[in-house]
Amino acid sequence: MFRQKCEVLSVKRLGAYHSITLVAPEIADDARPGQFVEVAVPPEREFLLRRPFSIHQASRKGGWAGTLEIAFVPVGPGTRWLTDIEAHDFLDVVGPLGRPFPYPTQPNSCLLVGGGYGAAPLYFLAQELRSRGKRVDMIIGARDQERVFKAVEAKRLSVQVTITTEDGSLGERGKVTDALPGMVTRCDTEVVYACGPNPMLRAVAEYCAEQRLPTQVAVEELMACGVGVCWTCVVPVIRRDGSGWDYLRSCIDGPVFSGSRVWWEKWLGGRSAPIQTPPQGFQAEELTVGRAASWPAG
Amino acid sequence: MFRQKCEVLSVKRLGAYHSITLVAPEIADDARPGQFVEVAVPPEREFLLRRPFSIHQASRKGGWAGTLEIAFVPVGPGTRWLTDIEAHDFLDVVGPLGRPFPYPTQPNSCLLVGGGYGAAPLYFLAQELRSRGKRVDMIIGARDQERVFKAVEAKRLSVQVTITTEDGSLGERGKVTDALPGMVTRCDTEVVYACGPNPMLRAVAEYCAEQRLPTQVAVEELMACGVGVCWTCVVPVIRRDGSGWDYLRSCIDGPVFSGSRVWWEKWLGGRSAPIQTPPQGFQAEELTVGRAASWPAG
Amino acid sequence: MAGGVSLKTNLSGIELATPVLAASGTFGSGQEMSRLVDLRKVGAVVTKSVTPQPVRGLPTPRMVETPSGMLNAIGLQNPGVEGFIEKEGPFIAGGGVPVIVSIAGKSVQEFAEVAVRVSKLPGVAGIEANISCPNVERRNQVFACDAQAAGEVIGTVTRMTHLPVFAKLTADVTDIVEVAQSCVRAGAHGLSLINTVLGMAIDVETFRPRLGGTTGGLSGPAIRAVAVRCVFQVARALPEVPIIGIGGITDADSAIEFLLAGASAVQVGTANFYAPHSMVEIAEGIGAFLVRRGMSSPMELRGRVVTPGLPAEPAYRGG
Amino acid sequence: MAGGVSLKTNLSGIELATPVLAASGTFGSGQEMSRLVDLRKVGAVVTKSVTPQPVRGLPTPRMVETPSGMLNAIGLQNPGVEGFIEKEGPFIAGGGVPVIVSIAGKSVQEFAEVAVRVSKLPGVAGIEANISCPNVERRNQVFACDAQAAGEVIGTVTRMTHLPVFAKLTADVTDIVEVAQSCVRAGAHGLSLINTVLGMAIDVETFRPRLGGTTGGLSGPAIRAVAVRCVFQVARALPEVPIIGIGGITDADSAIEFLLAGASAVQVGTANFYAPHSMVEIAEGIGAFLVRRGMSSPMELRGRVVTPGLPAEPAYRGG
Ligand SMILES: Cc1cc2nc3c(=O)[nH]c(=O)nc-3n(C[C@H](O)[C@H](O)[C@H](O)COP(=O)(O)OP(=O)(O)OC[C@H]3O[C@@H](n4cnc5c(N)ncnc54)[C@H](O)[C@@H]3O)c2cc1C
Ligand SMILES: Cc1cc2nc3c(=O)[nH]c(=O)nc-3n(C[C@H](O)[C@H](O)[C@H](O)COP(=O)(O)OP(=O)(O)OC[C@H]3O[C@@H](n4cnc5c(N)ncnc54)[C@H](O)[C@@H]3O)c2cc1C
Ligand SMILES: Cc1cc2nc3c(=O)[nH]c(=O)nc-3n(C[C@H](O)[C@H](O)[C@H](O)COP(=O)(O)O)c2cc1C
Ligand SMILES: Cc1cc2nc3c(=O)[nH]c(=O)nc-3n(C[C@H](O)[C@H](O)[C@H](O)COP(=O)(O)O)c2cc1C
Ligand code: FES
Ligand code: FES
Repeated sequence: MFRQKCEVLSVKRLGAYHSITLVAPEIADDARPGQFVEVAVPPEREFLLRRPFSIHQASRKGGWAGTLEIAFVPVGPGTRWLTDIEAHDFLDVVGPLGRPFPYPTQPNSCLLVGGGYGAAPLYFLAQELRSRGKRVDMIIGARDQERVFKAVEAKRLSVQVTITTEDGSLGERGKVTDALPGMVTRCDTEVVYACGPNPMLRAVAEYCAEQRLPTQVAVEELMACGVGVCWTCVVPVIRRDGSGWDYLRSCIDGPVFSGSRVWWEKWLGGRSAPIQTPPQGFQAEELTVGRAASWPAG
Repeated sequence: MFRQKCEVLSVKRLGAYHSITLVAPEIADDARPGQFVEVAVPPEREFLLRRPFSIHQASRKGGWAGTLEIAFVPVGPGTRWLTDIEAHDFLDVVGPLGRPFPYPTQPNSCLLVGGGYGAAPLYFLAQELRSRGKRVDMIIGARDQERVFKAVEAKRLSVQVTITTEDGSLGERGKVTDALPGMVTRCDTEVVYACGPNPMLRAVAEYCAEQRLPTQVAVEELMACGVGVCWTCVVPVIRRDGSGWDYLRSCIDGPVFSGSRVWWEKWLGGRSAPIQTPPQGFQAEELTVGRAASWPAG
Repeated sequence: MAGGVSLKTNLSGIELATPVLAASGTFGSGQEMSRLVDLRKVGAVVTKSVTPQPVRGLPTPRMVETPSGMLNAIGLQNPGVEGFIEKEGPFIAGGGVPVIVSIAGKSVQEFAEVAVRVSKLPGVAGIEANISCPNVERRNQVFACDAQAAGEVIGTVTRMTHLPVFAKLTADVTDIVEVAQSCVRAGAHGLSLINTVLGMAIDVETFRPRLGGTTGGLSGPAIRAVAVRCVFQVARALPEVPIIGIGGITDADSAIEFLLAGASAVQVGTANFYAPHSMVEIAEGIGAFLVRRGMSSPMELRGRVVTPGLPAEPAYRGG
Repeated sequence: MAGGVSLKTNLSGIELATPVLAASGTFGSGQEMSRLVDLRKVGAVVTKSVTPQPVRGLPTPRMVETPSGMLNAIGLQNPGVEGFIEKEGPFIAGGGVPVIVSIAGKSVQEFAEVAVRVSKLPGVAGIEANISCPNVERRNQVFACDAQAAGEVIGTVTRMTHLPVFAKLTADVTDIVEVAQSCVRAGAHGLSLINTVLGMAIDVETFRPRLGGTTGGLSGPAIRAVAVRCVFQVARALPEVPIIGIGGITDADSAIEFLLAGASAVQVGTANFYAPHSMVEIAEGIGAFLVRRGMSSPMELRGRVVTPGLPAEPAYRGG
């Protein structure tokens, strides 16, 4: 974990997205897919807290060595302010933070599912998986074409790709979860990685539990500190030994969790279909991704 | 009084000063020397209140018709933010506000004394006085050369000019008040107008009271509203009938007051030399500037 | 207004065009501001607090900016009730906008005096008792910091007038519900929550307080969360009593927060200083919100906050 | 440090390298943050509050940003004193930075339990009693909202330990001086002022509170003026008692404000989240200020605020 004043190398627009590439050698060097950075906002603003962003790309070698890329859609004051950032400005960045996506040990066929900006960390993950000889397939979805993040990149990195938009403006009309069963069958998927809106993660996790497919999901909770000291970012997670559950900090025990161990009903409310995850004495039979289970708590 | 979204026509640097010229037809049309405007700061800042600035220039006719100019030195968040303003940006401005400098009715020889940015409104005043056939002389002072505001303009507009700087980097070394007695004699001054730091105004007013010279001073107090409703901007002023004193609002009863009626000791503390201004039953023998006394309260 | 929406609000019998009022001490009586604001679009104006005798007020500096707020220490400067009537009487009688007169005093008797005098003034729509001021008869303890003293003032004032009386409370108490209940038992027709929060700032160069009055009242968005909490607590305890929510309201969303918490109307204070148009914009914004939500009146929002996990309060302040 | 200036501070017997401490619940015990902050430059770390048994805490959302501040409702999540000792014991014993353990409980008995257990832990420099939490034995009234209950807790804790005990108070009371006096009479070695201010925010789209706990604690620059006022009031009444000023401190100037108001040291909370380096910068800034003013120790600033016109307090909240 480092804090660096990072020079902005370049800024890009991709559909509804803005992307910022930073010169951040130390952070880039340690960064792994699924981790995030916390970007400080300027002084004299009425909002104070850093804004967390997934690491979209981190280049250790080649022309872009020591750079880091984040992508976002302006939704509020922090992200709006970021859209005014230009090359050669400096950003105060802390990272890399959080538990990254675990890689499967045995050979695996990996399906990566991304919704909205949740697709951002998946390309980084796809590269790492391929470099380990894994098969990578992808489902990338969003509300509309504008919000589909880097469809072309998805095609480049994966064997099979499905794009979904809710308004049908690109790919299949519907949600990523509609495309999930078909892809799982077509691709003989053995493990699913997902990042996107929490309700989407829940649907993916619940489907995979049903199919007895291991999942790793990158969740999102409001974060005040990003480094494990404020306890605002917690998610209810079932203990591995089934002795109960705990609120784990998504900033250090996550944001990546095993989908089968997040207690979705407790966290997001409503009823969990098809499987319930009762709080006490429930044997959370974890569907492990190789050595995934050997990762730090969570 | 108007509230206008004003386009910025141009911005300038003059020594330590920044100046902003605004397109503000209605405000410019009503503006008179000594009045000020309140400029709104942007949203999402931790500071909220408008910033008051004297009207440096207001052009009703000619090529600059309908424009308004303010000048300032960056001293804090608001003025620092203003230094980033560029042509074609828009500012939210309320004005013209406050009681302007009264003009003498009988022929008069007028000495204008400005300290720091306090010189800003005096050139506007000098033009108006000259157009009424008055003699204008000026003393313009500041800490150093950088902070002497528009020395050249002073020379252009007045018969005699003295420039003073505390470090002697321009004109005479010292304060404007050091140059005051000499100028008053040389110019047969009949009335003194002053704008600048409050302690300077006090020294000028006290000297003029001694010399039985009418003075009009533009004071400065912290202002929350600028339009007379918050009562934060008050100055202790002796009643004309001498029956006592009141806290008058410098945003509407001022900022221009008769120097002999401000109770300096009460306001700025310390002892008033040479003349004391006792609170009760003191006959405030006002030294009137022609019809000045017939101006609104204060 | 569009979609059959009406912003008309009845506040303890006072008919208002909108539920957005001007807070005491931040809008005069409306005369000065009428040059910047269309008063027909303002729910009502609560005047600067008036006392029996003229009050000169505290020495300057009287304000200092703080993060997302400001401190003020005016010291209730006002011309006294006679001077007030002389200056503002004609305007109030003119009826351009409903005017609620804020009254203050150093003793129960002083409140009574002003209440009587003000009640005779044509056109006055109501009285707001600013009981957040020191009580000389009780070691300068603020009336609103003592449920009993607060009740005494309100009881006397309501007996002295035919006008609806609103008790304006401070959040600087251990239990605001207790003070609110005492005021309502004493006959208050409504409650105005909240007044400024006592604060202080020090100039590190001069070592002097930044206010001539040493301490002062904190206002603006900085206190909004405190004010919403107070409205919520009091509305839960006294669901029948009309509440005017006050504190850091700057836009329609922040006003709606107060309505959801239990307020029937809101007052805008500090925002008037830098955004004189904000009351009008807030009212329009509430209207647009109602249209979007298919509602027809602001009253439909009152106290609608959904709180499953109650009572969580008094909550864990300490994290 | 330059110009013979030393930031060394003795806080009720605890030797600190600087008068700038980390506030409870905002810095862990220092382990996590040691990767971002040079702990040798931190005065001390006050731990997250510890209770006898593990506490799971409140449902999310646990925080929401407000203008110049934030609301939090964590619900005192912590592993319980045994879990705490297991996790943090070795680090505390390591002595890299003085650690003051914040303790909390639902009853006087619970405070006593934790105090006893913590006192046996090697390396602990002191105890801060977070009495701003609900007292199950008194209808969940917060201990610090009741002078007597506050005194009971502090009296018991001080009897149970050899360590210096700081009582952490809330500003949400009618008379903070009364609570402070009761704690000091009960044996508190110092006072920590202030904890967060109770607040609430509502989501206007969902009509739900923005916090899982409904209400929560307001922190950050928004509450600074309130905190400075509390320190000022208590320091005037109890000039001998060491006070730790807390609330919205973000830079050297805001820290110095608290020292001038009467604090001997300060704690930084919310600022650690977005500016982990701020405690170090604040300490350096205080040093630079002392050099500039020809002073040699922060203690020279303590309570130096110049207040001619006193007592103006209780001031005119209502303008
Ligand atoms: C681990 C992590 C990784 C993230 N990665 C990305 C990314 O790669 N790209 C991207 O665009 N965004 C990402 N986000 C979300 C991003 O941090 C927020 O959108 C951003 O903080 C919003 O700040 P703002 O000031 O623009 O808007 P705000 O006004 O702060 O928020 C706008 C809206 O978004 C909601 N919101 C803000 N933060 C969060 C959050 N953390 N979780 C859920 N809702 C939130 C607010 O409640 C509000 O409704 C990530 C969040 C987390 C926790
Ligand atoms: C009627 C009037 C006319 C003015 N005309 C000009 C002008 O033509 N050019 C110019 O540069 N400035 C002028 N000022 C002063 C100007 O308004 C302040 O400098 C400005 O508001 C500072 O804002 P800020 O955010 O940059 O700094 P802040 O942080 O707000 O203030 C910086 C420092 O200046 C002090 N200060 C701020 N406002 C005032 C004030 N009104 N009176 C005394 N001290 C203050 C603060 O206490 C602080 O110490 C005028 C003020 C008034 C009342
Ligand atoms: C997320 C969070 C958690 C906190 N947890 C505790 C706690 O466990 N015990 C405690 O006494 N205070 C706790 N506090 C209060 C702080 O210690 C401090 O008193 C308060 O935040 C004001 O200081 P600040 O404005 O610098 O943040 C917490 C504050 C925050 C923001
Ligand atoms: C400069 C100023 C003067 C005020 N004067 C009064 C007053 O005379 N009587 C009163 O009851 N409240 C007075 N108030 C308090 C406001 O009416 C309001 O309760 C408070 O400012 C909170 O609202 P806000 O955050 O929208 O400003 C005053 C507030 C300010 C800022
Ligand atoms: S964000 Fe602070 S603990 Fe996770
Ligand atoms: S600034 Fe508000 S009355 Fe003068």
